[in-house]
Amino acid sequence: MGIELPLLAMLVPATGALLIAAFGRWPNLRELLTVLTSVTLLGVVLQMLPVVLADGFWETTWTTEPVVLFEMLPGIPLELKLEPLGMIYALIASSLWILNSLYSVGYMRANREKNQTRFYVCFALAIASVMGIAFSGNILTLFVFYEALSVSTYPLVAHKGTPEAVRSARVYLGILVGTSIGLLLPALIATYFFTGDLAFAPGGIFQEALTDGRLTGPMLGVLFFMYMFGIGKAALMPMHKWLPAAMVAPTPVSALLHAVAVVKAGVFTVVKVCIYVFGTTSLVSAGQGEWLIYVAGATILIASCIALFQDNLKRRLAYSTISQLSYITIAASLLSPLGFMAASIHIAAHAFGKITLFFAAGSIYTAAHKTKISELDGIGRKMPWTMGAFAIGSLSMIGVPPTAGFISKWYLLSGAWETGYTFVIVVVLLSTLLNAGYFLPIVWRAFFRAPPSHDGHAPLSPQDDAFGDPADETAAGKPHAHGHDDHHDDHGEAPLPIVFALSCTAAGTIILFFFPDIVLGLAQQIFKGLPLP
Amino acid sequence: MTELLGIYNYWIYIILMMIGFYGVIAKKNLVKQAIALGLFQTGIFLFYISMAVVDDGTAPIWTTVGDGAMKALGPYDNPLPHVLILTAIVVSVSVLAVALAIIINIQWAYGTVEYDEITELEREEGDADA
Amino acid sequence: MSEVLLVDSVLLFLVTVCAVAIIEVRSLYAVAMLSSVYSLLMALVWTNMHSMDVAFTEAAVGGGISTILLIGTLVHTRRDERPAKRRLHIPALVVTLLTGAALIYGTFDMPRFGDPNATIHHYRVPEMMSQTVAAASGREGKQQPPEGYDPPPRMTPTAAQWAGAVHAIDQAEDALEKAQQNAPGEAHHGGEGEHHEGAHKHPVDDFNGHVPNSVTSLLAAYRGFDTMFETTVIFTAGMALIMLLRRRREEGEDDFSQKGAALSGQVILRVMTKMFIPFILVFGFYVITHGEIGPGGGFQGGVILATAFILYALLYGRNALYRIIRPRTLEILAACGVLLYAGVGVACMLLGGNFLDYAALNTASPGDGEAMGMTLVEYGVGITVCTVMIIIFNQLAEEPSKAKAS
Amino acid sequence: MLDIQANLPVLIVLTPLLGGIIATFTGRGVLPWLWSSIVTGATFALTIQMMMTLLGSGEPFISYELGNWPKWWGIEYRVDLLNAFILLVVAGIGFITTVYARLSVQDEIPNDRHNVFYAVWILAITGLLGITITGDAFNVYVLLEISSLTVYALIAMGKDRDRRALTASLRYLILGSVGASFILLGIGYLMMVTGTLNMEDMHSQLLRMPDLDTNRTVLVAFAFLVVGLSLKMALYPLHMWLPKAYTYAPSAVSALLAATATKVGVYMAFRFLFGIFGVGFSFYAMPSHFVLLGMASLGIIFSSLTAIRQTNAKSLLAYSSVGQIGYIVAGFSLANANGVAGSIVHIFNHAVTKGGMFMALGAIAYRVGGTDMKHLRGLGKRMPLTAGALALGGLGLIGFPLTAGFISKWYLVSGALDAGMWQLAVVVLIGSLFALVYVWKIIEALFFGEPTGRTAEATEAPLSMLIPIWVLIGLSIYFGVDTSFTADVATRAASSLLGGLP
Repeated sequence: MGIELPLLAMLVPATGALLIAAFGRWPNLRELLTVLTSVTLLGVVLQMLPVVLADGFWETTWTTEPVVLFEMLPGIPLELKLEPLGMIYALIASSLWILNSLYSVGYMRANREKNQTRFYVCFALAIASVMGIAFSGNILTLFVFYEALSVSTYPLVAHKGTPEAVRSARVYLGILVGTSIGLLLPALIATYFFTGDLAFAPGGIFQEALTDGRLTGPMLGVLFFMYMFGIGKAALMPMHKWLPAAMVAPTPVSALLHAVAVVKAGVFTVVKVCIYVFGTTSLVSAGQGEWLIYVAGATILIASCIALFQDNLKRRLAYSTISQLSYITIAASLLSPLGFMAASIHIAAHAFGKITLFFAAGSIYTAAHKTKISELDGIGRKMPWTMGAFAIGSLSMIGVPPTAGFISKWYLLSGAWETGYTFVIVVVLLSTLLNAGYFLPIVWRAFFRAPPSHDGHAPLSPQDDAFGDPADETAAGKPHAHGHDDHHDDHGEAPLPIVFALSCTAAGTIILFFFPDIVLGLAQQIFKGLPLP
Repeated sequence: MTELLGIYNYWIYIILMMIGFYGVIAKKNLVKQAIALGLFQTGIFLFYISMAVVDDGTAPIWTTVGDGAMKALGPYDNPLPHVLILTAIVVSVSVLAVALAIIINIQWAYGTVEYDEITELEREEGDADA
Repeated sequence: MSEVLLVDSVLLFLVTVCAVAIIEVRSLYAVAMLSSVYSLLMALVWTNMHSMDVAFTEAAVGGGISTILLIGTLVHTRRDERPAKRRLHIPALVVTLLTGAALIYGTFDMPRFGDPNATIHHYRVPEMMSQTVAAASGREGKQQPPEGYDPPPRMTPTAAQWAGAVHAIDQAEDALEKAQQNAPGEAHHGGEGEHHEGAHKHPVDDFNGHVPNSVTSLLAAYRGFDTMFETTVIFTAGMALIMLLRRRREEGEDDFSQKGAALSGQVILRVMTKMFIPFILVFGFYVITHGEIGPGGGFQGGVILATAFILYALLYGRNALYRIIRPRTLEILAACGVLLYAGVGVACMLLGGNFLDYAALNTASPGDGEAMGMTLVEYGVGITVCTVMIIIFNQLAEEPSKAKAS
Repeated sequence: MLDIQANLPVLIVLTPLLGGIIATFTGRGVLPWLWSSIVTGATFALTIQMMMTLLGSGEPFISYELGNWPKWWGIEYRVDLLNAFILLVVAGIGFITTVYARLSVQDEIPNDRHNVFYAVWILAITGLLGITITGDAFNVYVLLEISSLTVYALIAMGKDRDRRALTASLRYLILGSVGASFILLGIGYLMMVTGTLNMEDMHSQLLRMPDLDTNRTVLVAFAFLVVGLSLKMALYPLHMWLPKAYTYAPSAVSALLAATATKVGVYMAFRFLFGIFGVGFSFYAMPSHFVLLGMASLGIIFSSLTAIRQTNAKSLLAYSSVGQIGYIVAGFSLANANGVAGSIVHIFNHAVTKGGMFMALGAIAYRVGGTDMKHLRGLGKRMPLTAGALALGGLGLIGFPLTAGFISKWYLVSGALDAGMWQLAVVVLIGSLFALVYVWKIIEALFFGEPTGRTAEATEAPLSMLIPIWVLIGLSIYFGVDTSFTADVATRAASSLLGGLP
């Protein structure tokens, strides 16, 4: 029973997409459907949680038959499989999707975006492919949904349809698909060519080929290289350009997709490939793959430095994302159990933190129509909730307790210590400073700088009715009364759904610090699966 | 020497073919091209027929001898290539007919059958499109 | 060296000169005439190489039809070619020379001209020729010669040798018959079926199905299927011309809107032609029917018939022709020719044979079946060729539609 | 009574032949179209039956002797897995395009000659089927000429919409006839050295030749056949005829051509290179291995680059077709199981995808009056289904996973790796990247452009067009997901072609 659930997890958003498309003519119904779908999805995913967390998962569930969708190529089916790492990813994506749908409702309406139906449909499709990625049972399946994700998010990036939106969407798709077809696909085919197998296996699938000499160490290194750069979504430099480009998209897209779904799909794939395709042993024994640590490290530092000089808020967030992603990559490339744990935890931690930040950015844009950091002086007084959440998010990015970011950094450092890569430690410390360097000033500006003189009176703040009854308000999806206001300097908080969503994620960041059990549990589950050295 | 004499016939077919081929490539007048194409094909026919020839052979037509049975009196040329070429000739004339039909249409549409002038007109048209 | 070669060399020299002229002369009318001359020379070449049917066809097609086609075209287009910038087109020359060189290179391993030992003269064809049509379809039907059945000698035996060969074949046939009784033939669709066993049995010396003109027997029987498609090609060409050239006619508009013929003034011509046409027609039918005994056949005959009509049209105008045969009738006839051909084949299938298995037409005496089938298909070819030639002629004489006149 | 099962092979060709001829009697109005649909439908059914019979019989091939003459005296029809498959594709596409054709033909062809048009149309399909099914070298030539003649005429019928159709058609006629003559010449040389016209017989005769690899006649025959075939299948750089022909032909004709004509050319290459000369000679004794691979690779790269520069969607697709032919040729020139299987699969996949896309363009032309980028702009909103079909087909061209194109790419690349030619793998992937670029030109125009002119008030294409379009596009998706049929047939056909060679 627990085995058909992955399929269900894919079908729910897919059917959701169909329904949304069908009822696109009635906005309220459409957005109600979106929210309902997301909730259902979370329900399904939670169903799977115990199965994965159960002891002896590897002996029982893992070894039992996966869900084979089709015999796509002779001998290589399209198959789904439950697996802890994927579980983390799915859990985050599905839970954040709920908040994000609420947020989207507020945002899209407040900003009077066009083609909203297309937006929601593609969004649901994207989530469906995310589920496919999370539960893919072999690399081919993963690749298939990876591509599906690129395509289904393309319309979201190009959503505005303005020339520069289309242009950056072109960059987005060009890099993502280019890398995946140009590097990832051949890597896949080569893998199949050498091993005759594409199924994920804890500890990797290359040992045999290595032992009987079909595959030599250097070749393995080349393969590893192709995989790592082929996974463009991991935004490993120099394959990172698409992420800033994608920032033209409406904020909900940037928030869920380019802080959580898409980029996490990238690093998720990286980690998954490291653990289940290359495994700890083969790469280490082949002495390959160490370079990745340095590339990732470089990416962290360079991206952070670039972020320092970005004035556009979303761009700065984008570059911070790039550096944060490389945390995960670097953790995975330690090829040590602790490293893997750090990676999987950081996937979660960063997700919550970064989505909060993006929500905040979007909320600022909605309420104040400001995109530049230099314009944010004193905005914290008008939008205390937003900027408060923003502060929490930044702390998590920097890795200050009590935020989730701290845990992952902790594991990462200990993993680095264990494996003795001082380089990693140095990088982490440096980048922490940098993070602080490009996030704190924003918070400081927002709260302690005086707002531009010409807007006088106190902001009308929506707290009073913020707790009226968010559920039906947002579910019914009516734009909030105080929601939008065309005078830019005379504005209050963003519409309620937005505020609600970002408050929740901010809260999540902190909750995740105090109760990291689930994520840790899943991470340890991965740990259990690995063959003992 | 006899060696060469033995195959020179083939060379003549090659020469004919090549004359036609040259015409097809070099001539800018469409009607000329069509005719040259015909030459080109006749060359091939000549080759086929040449391969059918047998020393001292006669036409592959048998005569009725006394008891009403058909007998070939003495050697005769190989009829198979003849048959093939009959078909091929028919095909070539059909091609010629269609070619000429298209050429006439071109004349009606462009007012000329000179390749250069047509390309000139088409270039202008292309510029008009862009 | 055979005398073929000597005459050949002279003719081919002329042909080559003619070809060069065709390429170089700029007056297209002259070119049309030259190409007609070229074809006639070619016809001589074919005759000299003993391929009467090809010669006949070449004369009819090259000398007749193509010339009419060309002139019909020149009526529409400019009369002479525009002078080229360069006398010689270098790239074309290079390509041509290379291709030619390649071809010549290829000739070096060919059997010499007229070599009786060439593979083609003793591999399959002699076997085929040593068959009588009836025998082949009837009892040789579906088996390949068993092991140790050496094909009869190549095609230059003295009469005595030949008789011996035939005798050998008869023995082989008997051997085959036994083999057939013992071992059933390998799996074939259509090939199987009782009707071949016994149904076509007839005395070995029953040669009545055989046609003396082995070209025709190949054309209409062994490779009858090719010939059917050859007819289809002609038909296709006709349809293509109708499609491309027919003036747009609205519903009900008749075809009698053509100018009178150019030659209508020529009294002598008219009288003479009036006298000739019947003879031409008779000759045409003769050629079609006689194709099995001597050179000729459906195609040549059809062309000859067509020339009669075309001549008539030239002299009395197409309206006069249309009064005899309406264009629609022509189209239908053209289709019917091919249908007749294919129909014979289908009839054979309906009677339980393979497609175009004439022997099935008359199981009592397969030979007669053969004869009948071949005559019928020859007529099919004749009808289609004749009508399509007329169609082509008519279509080339069309004026541009008013719609496209702009 | 007529024994259909026994005469199946010949009926496959006979049905459209007779149907085509009878189509001339059908007069005006809807009748010609109706009749043609029935005829092509029947043909399709027969090919399905043929495939069934073959798979059922378990024999390597089914042979049919026309006129019941022994096959090396008369003409043989010979159906093995490969050409049964190609027959299925050709007849199927023929049927679907015919069903689709009605409106666009009404739109583009003067109504007083619809009967003739459909007659010629069906005869074209007949020719293609005949080439595919026959086992006799000369019969190939005759049917090749039938299909070519008809196609020249059909292309020229684009004249009323754009006079450049005429020059395109004439150029194709000249080049095509030269190619056909080369083929005729090659067949002649072969006949001279083998003394027979039956392909199988030729093969055995050639194998009996002691000096096969050095015999200059055979060598030249091979060279000329390869050149002629390359012309017919528009292998770069002998593709000059194709783009204009596809661009200016009537929409339905472009769809039919793009889906079938070149494919049959490729099939002929299979027959001649593998069937007559044999793998050993064609790919090991001869350098064709590298020549063809080189040409194919150049074709993939350059034609894709040219496609990117096109402003007319039809000619863009036409150039992409040249590139796709490159893939197919590259596949079989690898002469290993995966490569050949890949090229067979790609014949099918590309036929389906391109057919669907050209039909979609036809529908657009029907509604908007043109297929220039400016016509396509913003159609995503006006004609969502058509545009969607076009987009999905485009993904197929790129070789996106879950589309049929991906499967072929997979096989091709694995074939290249098997042969140790990673360069080819690179070329294939670069090709897909270029495909990404030119397909995205279309997609951006469709979905993110602002409609202008007739596009602005265009409405969704009529159902009679949408259904055939989506049938093909649906197939291209379906066979990208579940490849059991195509892949199985292709691999088996490949192994039989290679005659047990690795």
